[in-house]
Amino acid sequence: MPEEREITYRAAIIEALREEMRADPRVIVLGEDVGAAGGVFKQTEGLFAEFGTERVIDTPISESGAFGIAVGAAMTGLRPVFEVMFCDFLTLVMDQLVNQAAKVHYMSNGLLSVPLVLRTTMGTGANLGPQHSQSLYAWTAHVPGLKVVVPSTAYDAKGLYRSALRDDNPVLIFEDRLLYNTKSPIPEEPFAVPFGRCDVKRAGSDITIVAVGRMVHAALAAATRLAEHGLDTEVVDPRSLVPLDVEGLVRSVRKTNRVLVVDGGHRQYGAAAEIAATLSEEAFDWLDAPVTRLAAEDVPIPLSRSLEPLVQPNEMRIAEQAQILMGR
Amino acid sequence: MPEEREITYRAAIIEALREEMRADPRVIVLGEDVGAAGGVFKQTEGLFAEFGTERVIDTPISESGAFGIAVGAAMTGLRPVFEVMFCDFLTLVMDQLVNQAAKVHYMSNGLLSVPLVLRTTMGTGANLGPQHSQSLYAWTAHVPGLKVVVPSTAYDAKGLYRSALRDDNPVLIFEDRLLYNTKSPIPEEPFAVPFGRCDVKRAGSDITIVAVGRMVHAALAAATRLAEHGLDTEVVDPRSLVPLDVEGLVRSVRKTNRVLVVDGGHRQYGAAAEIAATLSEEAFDWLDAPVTRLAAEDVPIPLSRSLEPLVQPNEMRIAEQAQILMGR
Amino acid sequence: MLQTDGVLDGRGEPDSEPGPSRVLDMYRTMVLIRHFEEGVRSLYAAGLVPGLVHLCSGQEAANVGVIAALKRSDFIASHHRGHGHCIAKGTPLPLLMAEILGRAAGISQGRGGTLHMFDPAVGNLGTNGIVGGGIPLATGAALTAKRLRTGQIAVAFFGDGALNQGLLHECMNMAAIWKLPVVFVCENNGYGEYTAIDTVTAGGSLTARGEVFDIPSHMVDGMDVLAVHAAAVAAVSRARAGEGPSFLICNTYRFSGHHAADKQEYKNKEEVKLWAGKDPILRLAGHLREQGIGQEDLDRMESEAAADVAAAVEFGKRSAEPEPALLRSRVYA
Amino acid sequence: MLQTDGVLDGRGEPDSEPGPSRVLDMYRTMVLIRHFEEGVRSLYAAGLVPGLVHLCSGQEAANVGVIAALKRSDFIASHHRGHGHCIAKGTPLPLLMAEILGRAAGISQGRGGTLHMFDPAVGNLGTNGIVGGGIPLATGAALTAKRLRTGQIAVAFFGDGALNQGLLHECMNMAAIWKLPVVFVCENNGYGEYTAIDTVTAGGSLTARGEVFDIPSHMVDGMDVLAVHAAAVAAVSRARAGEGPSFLICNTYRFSGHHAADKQEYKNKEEVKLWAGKDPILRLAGHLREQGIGQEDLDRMESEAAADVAAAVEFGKRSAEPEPALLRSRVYA
Ligand SMILES: Cc1ncc(C[n+]2csc(CCOP(=O)(O)OP(=O)(O)O)c2C)c(N)n1
Ligand SMILES: Cc1ncc(C[n+]2csc(CCOP(=O)(O)OP(=O)(O)O)c2C)c(N)n1
Ligand SMILES: [Mg+2]
Ligand SMILES: [Mg+2]
Repeated sequence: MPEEREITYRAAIIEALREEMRADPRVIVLGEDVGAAGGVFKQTEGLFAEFGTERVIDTPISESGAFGIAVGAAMTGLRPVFEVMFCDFLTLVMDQLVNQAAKVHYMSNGLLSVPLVLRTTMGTGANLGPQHSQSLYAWTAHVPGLKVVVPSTAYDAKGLYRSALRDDNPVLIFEDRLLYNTKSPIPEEPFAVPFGRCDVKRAGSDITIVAVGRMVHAALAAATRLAEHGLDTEVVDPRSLVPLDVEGLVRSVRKTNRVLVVDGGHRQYGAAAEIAATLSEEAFDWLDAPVTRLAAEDVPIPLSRSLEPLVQPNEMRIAEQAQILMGR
Repeated sequence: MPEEREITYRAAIIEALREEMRADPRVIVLGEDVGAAGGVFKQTEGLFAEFGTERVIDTPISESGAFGIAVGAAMTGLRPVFEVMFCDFLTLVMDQLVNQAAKVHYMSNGLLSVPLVLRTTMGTGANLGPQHSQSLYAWTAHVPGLKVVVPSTAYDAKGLYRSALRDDNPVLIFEDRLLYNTKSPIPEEPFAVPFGRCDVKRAGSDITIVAVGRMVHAALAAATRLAEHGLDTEVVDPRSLVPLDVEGLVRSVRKTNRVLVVDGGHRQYGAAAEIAATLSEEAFDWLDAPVTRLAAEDVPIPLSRSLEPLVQPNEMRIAEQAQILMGR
Repeated sequence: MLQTDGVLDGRGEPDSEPGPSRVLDMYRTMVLIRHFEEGVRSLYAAGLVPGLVHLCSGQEAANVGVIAALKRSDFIASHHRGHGHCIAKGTPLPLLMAEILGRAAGISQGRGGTLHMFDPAVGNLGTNGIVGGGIPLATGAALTAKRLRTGQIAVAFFGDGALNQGLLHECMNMAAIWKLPVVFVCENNGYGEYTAIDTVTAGGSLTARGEVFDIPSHMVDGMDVLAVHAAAVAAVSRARAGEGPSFLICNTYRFSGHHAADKQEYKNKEEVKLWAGKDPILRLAGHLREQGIGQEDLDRMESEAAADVAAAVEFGKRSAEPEPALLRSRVYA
Repeated sequence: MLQTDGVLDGRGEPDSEPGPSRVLDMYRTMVLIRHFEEGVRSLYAAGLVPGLVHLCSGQEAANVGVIAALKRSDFIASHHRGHGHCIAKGTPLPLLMAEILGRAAGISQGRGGTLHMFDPAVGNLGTNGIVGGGIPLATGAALTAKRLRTGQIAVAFFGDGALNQGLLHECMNMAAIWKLPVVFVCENNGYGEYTAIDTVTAGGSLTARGEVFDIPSHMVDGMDVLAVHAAAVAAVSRARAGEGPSFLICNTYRFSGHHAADKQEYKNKEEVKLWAGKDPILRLAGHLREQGIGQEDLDRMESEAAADVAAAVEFGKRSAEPEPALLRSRVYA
């Protein structure tokens, strides 16, 4: 096997953006400090130097208006990539996102479309407190007309970005900040990861863990731990929540007959509920135990170093929960 | 039995507001055209005449700011009732709702609280089109710190309002516009309906339909229809989504062993998913068939008279679905 | 719809003194809009219009004076009281009427109705159900035009109610710093629903709301289509020249209620009478007569408009309801 | 924290010429804030501060000049660079320092940290992680004060970055139409994160952003605490008298970076030097010496501040991490 280069999740995304910006002059990037500063998490670094102020645009702190402008630009011929620094601030763009972007194609009977990528960051782990640590993808996944993508690896991020940048719909990409420095082998050649295809990150036969975003890594670590106890865990990553690869998930459940859904968003009325409800319904006859959810605690996310790690699922709690589930 | 007066859902709410405004000078009402105009659905009629501009405040069309002001007022001693004319416009108050109101009590370690009612309207049925017909309670139910209430009858509305007005947390009340003219018998004396207690709207033994808001009435109609086919349907109304009366719902399922969840919000990542996932997990051993969801179609809601009625569940589709479920 | 094509008017130059053909064209279009709204009103009264409908009668000068300064390829974003914009920009009447009736032959096949009529073929980014919602769309269209150097410009129409949406201020600020070719047009009819503008709107000067961003801002008599047009031509030519945004406030009046069923009891009778006397169509008719246009010409335009609207009404009424299959199509591109 | 209580200053009258005791009090408080921020900086460097922290060194005159015009019972809503406000308003240093360290003894028991420090006992509605987020909270507090006739007033602090949030415009408009007792205070330090204000902010006059709502608006030298204070006293007395809102822009500078780890490479060296020369503490010290205050008095205040901060640091470091049970408590009241 030829040696493959490894690059970070951050670099993979920048690479995908760069390739597409070179290929298509309609692609522009907008956001706060995405330009000369290269993004507050360095997630647009280098783009400004190559593409300049015309295509890498620093906006004022005016999320509603700036995102609305991106929607208007998308309706008229550009393909904007708009960055919302923290997904906690999606609150500020919901109207333009939900009442305009998501519905324009439908309302206009297909005369218009909104080819736009909204990228944003999420997750705990840096002690940023209640207004900077949420993982709010469930909201956007509730809105017909939007696509919702949650890449868990650098490889997926690169490929999903390519799909997103070539999609004619508004696509949301949720990036866990703790993943930016994680690496995976990535081919030199551009490639796409299609939406709506889950990925078996680890094959196994005893139990299925469906995990989203960074939770995939916690699940993989838990799987290793569980293997020591003789448990063969399958870890499946939906990669896109909308569209959701129900068939792919059911396939795994038919094999293992047990499912744990692990989600970094809040549990109540969250994304895990959709996955759990769907599998409970679609795989009813194959289930040996109830589909169980492990998600973020239903509390505002505290800053303190001792409290914050209790909020999202981790390796330990996943392994524990899987064992309980095996015992049923 | 003494004859009880019947009043409408709209009148019941106004009565609850009036009683509480008389009892507590801290209660104020804010919104667009809630004053002299009496609300665009006449849902605040009479309050302005009795309580005047000081307590019934017409705001500019500035939802974000006006709602944020209500939050600040709630933090400092008032008990605002803020109206968002259509829940489609919740998009505009999400930041103040989610990042401030929902979290202030927690973030301040209990030093502050936000005793506030956000009332809003929802639902299809009046051909108001994609931006005026949504039922977006699932979003708010995903946010720890908020309570979410969906009254289905005039009686419940009156009693739930009383609880909401005396609650020290931000409480969202979703009112289906088609319910405003529906009546129920209502005692003269004030009464409260507590949150977190579901209500069995019709007792039955063959199947449980959990229905939310106006869907309760469609479910009751479906139950009558099903009775003709010899099916004894139980209809349970959660009344509040947060807190959710899981125990009460499970009780019903233990009896019937089959559940259909009927929800007027979109299906994907919606409120029905939480209820279905919870019951699938908590009542696993009592289920003879998969918990099934019937919710609004995952499309923007079209205006046309022939299309709009296809979006939300109705009596027919509920009855059909229940029969399919009985056949499993 | 307008037949002359905006600032070019055959001479390739912006001109605030429109030639006689354009003035007549504006008159014709205003009359068409008025008749159209009356057509909608009677359909509404007959129970044929699904939902609510907001008529723009009285505001025709603001609609047409601005749009007559545009090319067909220029963008507009309209609002909930937007039939006039759609007509002036050039969407065929039957497609609009059928859409308002929620029928399959409508421009959006009945998905959207009055609040959601889009026509990219003539640069129309839609009427809109969200107060202020179209403002960033037009601003974004201006960004596209500037970025892709298409020479197009964009107009954001909105009511006085939208003046208090923070979104407007955000968009004005960005349009100013990025020098976007966009014109912000406020159709100030004195009310937002049942609330008079001055009870909810601070500050003695509404033009100040644009000037604060160093955006040239003008208030014009919105019942005088020539005044509106002159101001619009100046703003459009500024935008076209790459000099950035402008702000225009057209003072006008809503002859109908907030929506077609509104009885308008909150309005003062004197006020209603005063504004009825300023009818922009009568005013322009007077001007045209002074210019030597014969009454028979005006009457002919009137009856042509009536006939066009009658045909559109007929078309709409005859159009089928959309097929159920439409429900699930075009959710995604 | 300030020891004299705002406008009363013992005489029950607003006064823009503060007596000597209040000037000394302001000096002491500014020095305290500077030391506090240095304390935080060293804790951050030592890896003890969870998350990010935004220091307000350089902005003390704006913090203190305004808050010295308030009563303890008056409200403030602060922002992400808000330690100075919390200190001036009167929350004990140890509670703040422990909170910044995310410890159980913090004012919020470590739930919120630097961005979420509330203290209703002194009218503080919190620092805030959302740019502009505190503005409606203060405006709402002013509504409460007016409605319940408590005589309180409220101050909304925000940075220049928040000038472009539509929320500000909405709140200013409502404060103006409802004549709310609120003062909008912009601490203009020239940057929002790594972006200079003029690249994102249109219009030659920032005070115009208040004037547009007929709100009296003033720009003051935010490095001169006496100038800030005079303007604040006038604004507060206006609010207290029921005359409505005011807007104050304090031009100041962020001596530190956006957050404690920011290397500030985007800043021009000349500019940094220029502003360093305007240090508000040195400036007031000079004034005090001119007024005959001895250097030994100033030195004493300095060392007292250092000692207070050292004690707060010690307290914070010694405080335990919050118990896990805290996680699930107080989600609901
Ligand atoms: C964001 C939002 N808030 C409220 C409404 C309800 N609403 C529809 S039209 C309207 C009044 C708009 O007034 P104005 O902008 O002056 O336009 P006009 O109706 O006078 O033409 C309101 C409040 C809405 N559609 N969108
Ligand atoms: C709504 C929102 N958008 C973006 C951010 C990220 N952010 C935090 S501070 C900041 C800059 C704020 O600048 P300014 O208001 O001038 O305050 P300063 O930091 O200069 O004191 C930004 C963009 C945020 N916290 N909230
Ligand atoms: Mg109006
Ligand atoms: Mg700043």
